[in-house]
Amino acid sequence: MERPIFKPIGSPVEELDTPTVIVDLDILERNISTVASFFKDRKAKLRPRVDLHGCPALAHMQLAASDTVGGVSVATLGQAEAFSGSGINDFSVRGVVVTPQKIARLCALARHAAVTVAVDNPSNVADLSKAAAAAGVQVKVVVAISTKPDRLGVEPGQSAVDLAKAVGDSAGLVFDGFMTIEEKLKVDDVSQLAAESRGWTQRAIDAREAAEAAGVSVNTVSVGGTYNYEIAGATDGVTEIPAGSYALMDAKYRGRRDGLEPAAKIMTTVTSFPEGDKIITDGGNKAVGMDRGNPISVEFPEAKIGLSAEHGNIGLKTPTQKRIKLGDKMWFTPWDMGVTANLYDYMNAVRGGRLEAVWDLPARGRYR
Amino acid sequence: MERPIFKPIGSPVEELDTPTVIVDLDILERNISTVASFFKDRKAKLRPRVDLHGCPALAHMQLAASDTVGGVSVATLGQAEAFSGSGINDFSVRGVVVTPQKIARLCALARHAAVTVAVDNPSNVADLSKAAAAAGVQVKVVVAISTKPDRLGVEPGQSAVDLAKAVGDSAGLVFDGFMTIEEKLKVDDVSQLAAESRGWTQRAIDAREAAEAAGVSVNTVSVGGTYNYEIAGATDGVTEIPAGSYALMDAKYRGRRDGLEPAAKIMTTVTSFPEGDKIITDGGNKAVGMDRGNPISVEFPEAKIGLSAEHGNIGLKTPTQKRIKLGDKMWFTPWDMGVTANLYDYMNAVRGGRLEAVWDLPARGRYR
Amino acid sequence: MDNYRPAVGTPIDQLDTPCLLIDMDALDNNYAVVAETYRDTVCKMRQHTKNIKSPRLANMQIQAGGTLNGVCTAKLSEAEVMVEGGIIDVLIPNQIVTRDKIARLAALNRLGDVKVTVDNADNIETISEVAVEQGVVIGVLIEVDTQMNRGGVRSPEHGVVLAKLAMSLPGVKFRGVMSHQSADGWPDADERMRLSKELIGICLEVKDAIEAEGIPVEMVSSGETFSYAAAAQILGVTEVEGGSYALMSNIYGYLDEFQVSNKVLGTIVSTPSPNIGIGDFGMKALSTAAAANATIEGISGVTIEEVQDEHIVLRSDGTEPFVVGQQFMLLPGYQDHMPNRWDQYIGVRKGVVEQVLDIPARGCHH
Amino acid sequence: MDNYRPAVGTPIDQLDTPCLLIDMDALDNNYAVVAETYRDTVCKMRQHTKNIKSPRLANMQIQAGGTLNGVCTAKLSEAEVMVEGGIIDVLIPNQIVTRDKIARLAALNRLGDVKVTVDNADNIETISEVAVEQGVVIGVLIEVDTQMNRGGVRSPEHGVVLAKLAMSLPGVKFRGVMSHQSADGWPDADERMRLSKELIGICLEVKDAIEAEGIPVEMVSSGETFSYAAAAQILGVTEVEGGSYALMSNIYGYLDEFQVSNKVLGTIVSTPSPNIGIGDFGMKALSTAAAANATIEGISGVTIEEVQDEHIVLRSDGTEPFVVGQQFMLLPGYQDHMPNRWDQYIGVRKGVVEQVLDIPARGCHH
Repeated sequence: MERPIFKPIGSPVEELDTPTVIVDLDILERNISTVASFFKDRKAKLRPRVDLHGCPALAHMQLAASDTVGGVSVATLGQAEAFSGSGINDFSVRGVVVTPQKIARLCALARHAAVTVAVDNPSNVADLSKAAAAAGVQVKVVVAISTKPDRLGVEPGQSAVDLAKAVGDSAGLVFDGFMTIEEKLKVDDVSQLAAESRGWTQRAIDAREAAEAAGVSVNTVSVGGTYNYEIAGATDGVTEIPAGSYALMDAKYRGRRDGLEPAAKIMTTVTSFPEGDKIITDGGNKAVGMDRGNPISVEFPEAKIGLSAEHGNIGLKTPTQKRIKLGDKMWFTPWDMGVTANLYDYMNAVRGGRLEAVWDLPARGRYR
Repeated sequence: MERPIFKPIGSPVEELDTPTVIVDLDILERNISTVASFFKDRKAKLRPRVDLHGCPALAHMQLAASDTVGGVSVATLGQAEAFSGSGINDFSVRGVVVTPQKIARLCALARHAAVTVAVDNPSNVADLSKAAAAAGVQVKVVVAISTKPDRLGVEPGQSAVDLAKAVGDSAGLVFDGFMTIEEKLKVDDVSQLAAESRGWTQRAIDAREAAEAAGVSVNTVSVGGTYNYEIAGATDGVTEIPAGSYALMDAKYRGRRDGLEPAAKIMTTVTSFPEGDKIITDGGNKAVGMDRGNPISVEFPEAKIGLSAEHGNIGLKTPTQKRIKLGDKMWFTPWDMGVTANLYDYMNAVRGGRLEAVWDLPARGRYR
Repeated sequence: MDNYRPAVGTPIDQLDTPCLLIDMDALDNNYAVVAETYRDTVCKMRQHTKNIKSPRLANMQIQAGGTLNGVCTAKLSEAEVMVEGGIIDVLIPNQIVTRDKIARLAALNRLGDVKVTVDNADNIETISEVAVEQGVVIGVLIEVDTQMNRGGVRSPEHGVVLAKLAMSLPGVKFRGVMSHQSADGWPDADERMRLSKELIGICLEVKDAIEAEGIPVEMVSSGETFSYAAAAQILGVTEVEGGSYALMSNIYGYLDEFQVSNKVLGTIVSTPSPNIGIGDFGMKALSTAAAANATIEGISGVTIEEVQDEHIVLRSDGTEPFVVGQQFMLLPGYQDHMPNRWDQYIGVRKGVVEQVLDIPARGCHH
Repeated sequence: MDNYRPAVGTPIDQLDTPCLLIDMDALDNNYAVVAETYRDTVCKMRQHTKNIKSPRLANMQIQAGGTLNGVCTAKLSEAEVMVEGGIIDVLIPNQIVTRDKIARLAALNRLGDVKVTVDNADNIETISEVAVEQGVVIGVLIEVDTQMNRGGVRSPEHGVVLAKLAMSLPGVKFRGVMSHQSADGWPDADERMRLSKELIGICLEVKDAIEAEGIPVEMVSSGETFSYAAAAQILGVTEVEGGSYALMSNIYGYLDEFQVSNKVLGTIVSTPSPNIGIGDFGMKALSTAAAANATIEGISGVTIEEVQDEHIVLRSDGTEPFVVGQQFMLLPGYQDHMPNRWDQYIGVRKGVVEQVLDIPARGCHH
């Protein structure tokens, strides 16, 4: 567990123990409102993807903004269980659930919440049905449509229709529609990524049309994310967008998504200043995260950032003229906040430079 | 932290590691429904008192039952903070908040949730007003009416009216009404206790009438609990009942409250059986709790229960004819489950003898 | 749980209350008394961690001296916390009976020497089976009932039967005998000695009977805080399981060489009349046992009128009128339950925070 | 956080995946290698706990031998966890600069000997001030940059200035010098020795310069897992800060006396084509560094095709077709990040759970 020095509510942010996550509430609220206003009066609705932060307080803020489906999207059953303990009661699991242990957990959760799970395999459908029927619960099932060959899901053609029918014929299961399980691509150009993703959306739409042509009615088509929510959300036949990054935002989207800017940053402390062009901080890879790309320094956005496990290294092109003292704070915007949030047990919610709330992240580390 | 041996969802309850809290979901749901049905279509509404369990999953079940005020009652700000992280957004704090540290926390919480706090002192009103106005938040304030002399609160006469007016005239504060902060009395006879409590209710009603006579409008009168909810809830002028014990129930109310029975029990294991009239278990005072009275043995309801810190001792009147083996399970109904829940980090929710969910208790130990 | 970690150096009057304090000077005193008492004795202290639930506090006594570098714990999960806390020699003076738990006990014996007490032949056999399966040897002591009327053999004969059984089985190693008794409430040291001798004598009879069969008895673990001085002088006792002396309780005040070091810091939040002050914590933070015989420090002339669930009602004799916002400290009647209800100790010395100590074995019921 | 504590004795194939395993036999082997290597050397191992974040694992090496009975930690809060874990001799080879944190470091020095490295005069002065305020003495070592380009003095002259300053101030005690360098990626032991000598030589130059001023240098803390054998043979080095060797990583596979003991157990949840298997964990549970150079055990002929956030895509060469529900294990390319992302290790031996080990220093960023 994190063991920070406690600072009272109302403390100036610079007095907080570092390294730590700081969430600017004003920016967060603007981000949430930007996305909420897009979905206003649309057919497609938002389903906040909350595994990107693991924080029930934040999930409830996202759900309270209008025009969501009323539930959240998670990556694992363990995350759903954690959020279920915090009053969220509608989950869509972006994955398949195949082992007996997990199927038992899924059915137990289905007593307390609406649960949707994906399938891509007929024998899994049989296993789910048997367990759900025995438990006396109903599980909503979507057929996963792969984004390309050799990825999770099935092709949108006959096999998708067959699976849909198999679900529909199974006791304890309710066929709900189709879902793509999209991996974020390393494409810096959001518009290029959006263009590429139209293909994924189209596969889900194709599946919908094939199913409907076969007389199977389709309630849900879930595709896309923060990177393309306006496109996917405006596409006929799409019903929900599992977007999550929009709330805390990532450096990777910085300046590339209108009305959204980074609300979460990591505050670190200068621990060594051995040379004029090199600032060492207490926030290394384990605290700032760089699985998907390097963070951006707020004070020195052009600097080369090196993160060893426990140290941050801000490499300046030329020695700085600023007076740098040990103890000064240096801020970083993580490249991918979803990766970084998973390193912490809590986040500091700050407004106007003062601590306003401390939010626990009970879904952190719930990989099971 | 508790360090139990993990058992999968679906496990038979007898296989769970002991000592541990077992909540029978069928009974819990009946209890919640019993109380909800009383409040249906009444003017007075339920405000579930959730400090008696510290469990957001359970709090959300209580709120989802119809006819509550939409918020919960807590004893401390720390409990409100914990539940706030789990999507509860309306709190009534059954106490006064006087120190600068706590007033800062109160105002920060008021940005994220509706918060009601009690006052019994004009200078506290001034402190709260100053802080709320500076923070730009609104705090709802009730005047605490004491249940008898020398207890928290003021007399229902002129001093209550003066305090109500002072609140009404204070920036940042909204006068909301009156509250009694009732201590559970050690009265085994519920009807006698109910009779005594009519006096307390009357004091709050008196305060309401005095305030209204002075032209101050009163929104809330909050009195009573599980022991008298039907009486208090049917009394003219009462608007909310902060009842909580009804959900998990206590041995002290066993058979004394229609439609309510103990949903939470402690399961322990026989560790020694040295004599035929004495069974030793692994659940002592630290695990079963006896601050307000002795627990009842489920298997041997007439037995004399002795709890040292770490051992339970079931003293039979005569040697039992049952075959008792080491490892057998012995169940206890705590006298006061509110005390016992505070000893645990989680509860096992069970249905039909099988584990269905594990609920975290994040508000446990939040005395601050 | 709470996670309150005020910065080192914070003055007490700036703490957000209530908090569970440790007066570090008083704790140092208590630890020094034990170190001194057992400096030259054969018998040593085996501190009971049920009262502290913190390996850091246990390690402090080991460093101060007087111990056999080991502890005893009430529960198996508490023993795990202590082994993780670097303490290898652990005795669980309690019965571990389910196969699940015995398997966990066996695993723990790969990292330390974690002994357990037994009073039942079936239990010894199960321990033996599981230990053999796991390839470890688990030390067992025969528990003897001398007064408490809970676990323990009731006769030397039964003790001999169990010791022989333990000697005959693989995977278990017979280590000795153990008893717990309560000689508290006896301010007179001579009377405590007499009572301790009488009760511990019952345990020593079992020892003698086992030795008469030619079985060596390495450990005799008897004696507690109230008999800590007496037990050390009873020939044959090898170790004393003292727990209360570290943080102390008012009810053991007759042991005036020890000081109460565990206190609850509170704030007066209401003064409905000049001589009544209402404090910001109650029974949930204390326990009935802590509340009974509790006293108040920090405001003069104050007694406890009532302990409610979440508040405490104090009465002043008028010496020092109550003021809303002022702090006070409660000294518990009986301290043992408090570390099972709190998540941190705030260690203070000379009025400021010296260290924040987690209570990792809080809730270790298993 | 997760709280998964399967019963001791549970077969691996009944575990709910993914889980972070420790192969206890492999761990025992790694600890025995270190115990043997340093059995008769002056230089001893000071295990780095950043790779394990568990005092239980650190205490196991101390019991196995080869160490100076102490550890080093990356962060102050990690040091607290180790002191609470019974380990008194701790070095923090990192800079602690804020007054809040220095006060906490000072408090920790009441319970242990917790040293810190410095590279800046202002920092030494602040440590001195706070230590004097608190009445403790804090050991300091001069950090020397030999290769890493982060903290550390850049010249013997600067080292001498700081050592003299530390000698002149109350509340601090100059203890020695420390450096970290990276000689990994050199499978050739001779080349590792050459490079280690060259880089650690930079640190020894600072030592020599300080000693030339008549200041004794007690500690020279240099060397890591990849130089553990070399550093022990470099005259003047008193201790080695090895971390990776305990749980090991594929990229250090050239140190073939050590075995990879830290593995992620997963399950195949989908087989979109016969030679593709999709596993139930991804980058969040691993880190880029763990994923790079990772290998798969448990299913033959398998390579890693892609590591997504929550899934891993495996490709089979056809030797053993994938089956939905089958388990596999991932051996990390670089292990260090994983204990910072998981809450428990599941210790397994011969296919069954032997113990569940908490990771209490997970998230100890402070």
